[in-house]
Amino acid sequence: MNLGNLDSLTFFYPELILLGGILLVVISDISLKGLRDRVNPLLTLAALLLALFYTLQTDHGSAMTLFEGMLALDNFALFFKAFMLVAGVLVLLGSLHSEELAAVHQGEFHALLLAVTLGMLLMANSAHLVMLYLSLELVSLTSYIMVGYLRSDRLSNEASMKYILFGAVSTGAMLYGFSLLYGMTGSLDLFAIRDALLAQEVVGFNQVTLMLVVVLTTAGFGFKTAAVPFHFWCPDVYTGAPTPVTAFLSVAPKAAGFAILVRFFLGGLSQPAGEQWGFISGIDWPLVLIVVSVLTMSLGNIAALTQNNLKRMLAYSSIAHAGYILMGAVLLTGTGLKAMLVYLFVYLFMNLGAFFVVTVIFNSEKTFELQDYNGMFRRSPFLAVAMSIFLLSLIGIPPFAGFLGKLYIFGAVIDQGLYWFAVVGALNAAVAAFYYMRIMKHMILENDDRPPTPLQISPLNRALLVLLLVPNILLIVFWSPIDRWTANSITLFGGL
Amino acid sequence: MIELKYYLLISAFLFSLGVFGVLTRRNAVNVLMGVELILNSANLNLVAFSRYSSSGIDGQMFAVFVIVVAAAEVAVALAIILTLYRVLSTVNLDRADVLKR
Amino acid sequence: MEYLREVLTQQVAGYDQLPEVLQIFLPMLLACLLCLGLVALVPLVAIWGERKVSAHMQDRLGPMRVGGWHGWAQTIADGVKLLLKEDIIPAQADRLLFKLAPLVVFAGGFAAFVVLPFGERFIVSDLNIGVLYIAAISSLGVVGIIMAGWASNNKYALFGGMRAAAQIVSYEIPTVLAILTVVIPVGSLSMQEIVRAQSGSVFNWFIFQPVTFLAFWVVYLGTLAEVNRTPFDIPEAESELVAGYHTEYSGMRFAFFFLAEYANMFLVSALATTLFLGGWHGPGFLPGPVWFILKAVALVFVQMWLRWTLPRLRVDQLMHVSWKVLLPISFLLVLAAGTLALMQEGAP
Amino acid sequence: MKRYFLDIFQSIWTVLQGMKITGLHLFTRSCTLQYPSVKWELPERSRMRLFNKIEDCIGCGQCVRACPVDCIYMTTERRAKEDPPIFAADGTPIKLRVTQFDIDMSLCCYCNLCTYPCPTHCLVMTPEYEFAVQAKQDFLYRFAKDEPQAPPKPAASPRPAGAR
Amino acid sequence: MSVTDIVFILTAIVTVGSAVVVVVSRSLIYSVFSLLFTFFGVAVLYVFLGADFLAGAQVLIYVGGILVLLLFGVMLTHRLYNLNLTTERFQPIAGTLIAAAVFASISLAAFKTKWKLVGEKELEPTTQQIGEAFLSSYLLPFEIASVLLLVALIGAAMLVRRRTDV
Repeated sequence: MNLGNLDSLTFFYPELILLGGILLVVISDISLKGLRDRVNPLLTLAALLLALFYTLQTDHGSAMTLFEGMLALDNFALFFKAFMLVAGVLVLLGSLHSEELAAVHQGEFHALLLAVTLGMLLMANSAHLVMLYLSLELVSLTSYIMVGYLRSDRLSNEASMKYILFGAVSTGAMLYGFSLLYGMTGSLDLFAIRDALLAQEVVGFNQVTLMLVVVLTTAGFGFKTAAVPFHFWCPDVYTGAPTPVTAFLSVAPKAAGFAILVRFFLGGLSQPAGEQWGFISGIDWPLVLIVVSVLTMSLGNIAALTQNNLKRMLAYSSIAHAGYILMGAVLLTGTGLKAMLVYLFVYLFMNLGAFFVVTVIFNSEKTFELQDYNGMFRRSPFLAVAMSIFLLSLIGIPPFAGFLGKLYIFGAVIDQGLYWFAVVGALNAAVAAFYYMRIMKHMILENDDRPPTPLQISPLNRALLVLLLVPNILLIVFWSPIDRWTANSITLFGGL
Repeated sequence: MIELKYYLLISAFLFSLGVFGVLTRRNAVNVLMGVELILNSANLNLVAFSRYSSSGIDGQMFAVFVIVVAAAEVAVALAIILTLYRVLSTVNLDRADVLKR
Repeated sequence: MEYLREVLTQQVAGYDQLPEVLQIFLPMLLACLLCLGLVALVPLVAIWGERKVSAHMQDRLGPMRVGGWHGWAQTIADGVKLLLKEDIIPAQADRLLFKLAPLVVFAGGFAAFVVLPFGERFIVSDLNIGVLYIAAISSLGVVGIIMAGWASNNKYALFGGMRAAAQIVSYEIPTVLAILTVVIPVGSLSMQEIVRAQSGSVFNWFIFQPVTFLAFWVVYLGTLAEVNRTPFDIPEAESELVAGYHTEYSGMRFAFFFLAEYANMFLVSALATTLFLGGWHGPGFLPGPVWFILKAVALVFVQMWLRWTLPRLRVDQLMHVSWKVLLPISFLLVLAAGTLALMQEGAP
Repeated sequence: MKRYFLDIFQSIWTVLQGMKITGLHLFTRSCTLQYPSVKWELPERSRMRLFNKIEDCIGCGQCVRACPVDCIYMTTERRAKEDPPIFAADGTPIKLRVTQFDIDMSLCCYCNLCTYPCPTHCLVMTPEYEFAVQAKQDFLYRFAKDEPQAPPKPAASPRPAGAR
Repeated sequence: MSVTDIVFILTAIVTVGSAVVVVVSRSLIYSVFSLLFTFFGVAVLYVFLGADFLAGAQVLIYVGGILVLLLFGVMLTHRLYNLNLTTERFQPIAGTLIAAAVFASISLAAFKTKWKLVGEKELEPTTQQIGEAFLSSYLLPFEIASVLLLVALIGAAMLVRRRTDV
């Protein structure tokens, strides 16, 4: 079903609400001088929650395209939209009591947060190359600004500059890939592109060109997902950015990158063949993707081993997690896709949690160095335990939610008979366990001579950490709704 | 009538020159110029294909959006570069290396 | 150009026997030459006019001697003098850019003349993006000005160049937006189409319609700033910056800047005439081109008038006018023009 | 907000007022004189070129002393007793022969101080203002007519040697 | 060879040549100013392709906006004591090799690929079509582009603001 511009508005409430939120925040930032520091976060939160409410309300039933084929509204998109909004709410709450951001005025921060969320919602929906490019740029541009938000801070500026230069080049390359694709098919609509490719049966040199297209476009998507070899920016940017922003970048745009990757490659360049998709060009793409995935997770994990800066370590660990998530995409099956979604969902809570503990500790300690975490258990048992739970979850130790993600991913891989691939993944998880455990060792076992002064944690941050702990602990018990939701969400428009 | 491939050739040349500029230049503003070359080459491709390969004007529409985004991107990039210059007194990428350690 | 081609075919014997390349190129060449002549001629007259107007506003007479009646040949004499003067390039200047800059500035002014509709058939090329073309090509001048300021290796020149760039870029936005208020009801960017839309009675001119009346003033102020005229002449404020971006220029290169400046003055007035004052329309006793030039000259006269009325604005005042006054007004005007267009068409 | 619109209105209004003033000046008669063809009639007592009526000069040298820029050069010699007595126009006897009375007009500052002390009123400033010359030397006006009996001092060049 | 071909070749030479200067010249200022000719060359190529509106937009935005911004960027990030705004180069040989490889692969693709070709199209003004597309099928991207510009505006203004309190 293709809807025109006016009819589409009915299904466009979340985005409209966010848009209204942006404008309201900007206006209140200018006009309400005294109240704005209280009003803006509330406005932002209200917009995000309202959008989340409407997203969950949206009819899951029939997939359709909105705005003359610009957006595809399907369950896959809805999953990601909800995901982004939840991430937005959590990051907003986490940023409220952050000493890093408290130093600068936050009016723009809330507007930017809403804008980046809007961009990600659109990324998950896009079914047209123009929309794909625009929404990707909206997210990227906003992220550049958010990374450089501490404008008197050298690290933040440096990170932001690296981010924007790298981002501009990779999206430029992606754009070039799009243009070649347009030349091959004469259309910008993803489904029309697929139909055109199917109709002309890519053979001969066109196959090589299609490969070129895939390489170039992967530069853009790889940049968003921080997959090897497009990960260079990641450690620097994650270290330099304000920690709440880092937490956000490590989860939401990454997920949006995966959404767009799946949408582009599965929706535009492959055809469903039973349970499995087949790539149109007939090249053995899974092998290439497997190599990328293995490289990504290994490189991330190995580089993380030697880090002493916690933010940087978590940055490398998030590269590694991108590798695990990519494992799901490699398979080109519904099971793999579902595993991907489950992993992402779990990753949201555990990664955000870890980053928020880092934020909270930075608030009073002003440090990200691992040595300074010594004796944390004696100073704040709550933080140490929470951090341990998040880390164990990131490793994938059974009682915690991370295990669920690993279970689905490895299960899907083994299901396809790629045993060696699963073994590599497991080895990687073991390596990862080493450096996660190292953090825990510093926090709990190592003590320094200083007398243990209790850490101050604001009630809001404490509540937020508890909020994040709950899914990490309980998901393993109540996993069936997640299973149902994700199973429902792998229906792509024009796909399965 | 000029054939499509000549436009593509020019565009390919611009693209590789952009890549060359991005790879070899150490000045942030200069890298941005390389990015502009890349975007221009992609735009040239889009417009050329819009004339030869498509019945509509989709390519031109895309190119318009690319121009808009390029303008926004350059504005933000220069803002970031200026802020960095204020802190660092240089825009040489080699000297922006605190993060490397 | 089509008209020229027709004239050539009809009047010149044996024209159609020429090789085809020539047949295409000869009218082009002629049209360009005509344009060039115009670009050279207009400033000659305008500079003379400016000197006379300035003089009379200060109860003086201005040049009276050269050429007889009211010293009409003064500018020509000055031009000859400039041509004969020594061409000085500062030792520390960037020679290539220093030589290129006047040409870039001049080319910007010259290229825009191509789309000016002097009469029903007197137009070199009726581009269907005429207005956009003028807006685009006039931005070439900015680059030339910065180039001149930079290449001179002189801080006054550089300041002048930077100020000019900031000013022109800022004022271009409200101007282009205000121009849209004309483009919306006409539905075309072609200069001739816009003039044709104002045919009929005088009251069809856009200046006599409420929204476009306001837009006219925005466009007039904006273009005044774009050509660096008082009160917006901080790029060449002689009391602070010597002469701004052309401080180091002399002889012919200076003449190029001067020509371009006056050509631009005429150009923006002609643009305003086309958009708001009915172009070449006018009572029948005078031919179209005469009306067009008369109207444009009247606007040029007002520019000179303003020069002797107003003091120079400060930089911050300048930016205030552009961003906080003209820009909101032009946004509102575009909105109003769109609404009007919708109302006239009925429901969307 | 009200201020904003008031400012806009005021700026327009004041510009119009200013334009009215300058516009009216466009039509007032110009006060320019077309100089070489129309000349400015200076008043009688204008201080322009110096003139010395040498016949009346008694060579007292007061003008030389009064001149603040030392642009008057005068040499005199006593007339012989046997020479016939001569008198200036106002009857003052002339006892000295003025052998040199040079005024360097290029140095003159038109202060008029030299004319006041002149006892016979022979040194006056005339309203004559068109005395441009091609060479600097031509600004040295020589008024003396009498030949010196003894060889004169070397002619005062525009600026005597040793002068500041 | 017709006249059009000659003009096309000249345009191509100017475009590519100035682009070479952009990336090779040691002087930043020369890079920026030769970028002017690249942008113009591309605009002329658009005219060849019958995209008149786009050519205008290209000149208006790239020359009038982006180029001026870049110029300001160059001048505001250096202490302008003299004309030497040079820039260091970094691994020129590796860069050349990579760029050559990119060029080879893309141009090979350009020549060998069977692009989708539709028949000869009339050269006709596209302004109206573009305008209509903006308000019909491309309405959403149009609006999103405006959001993007708003965000860029807020962000850029926020970043370069000097004071930290407001």
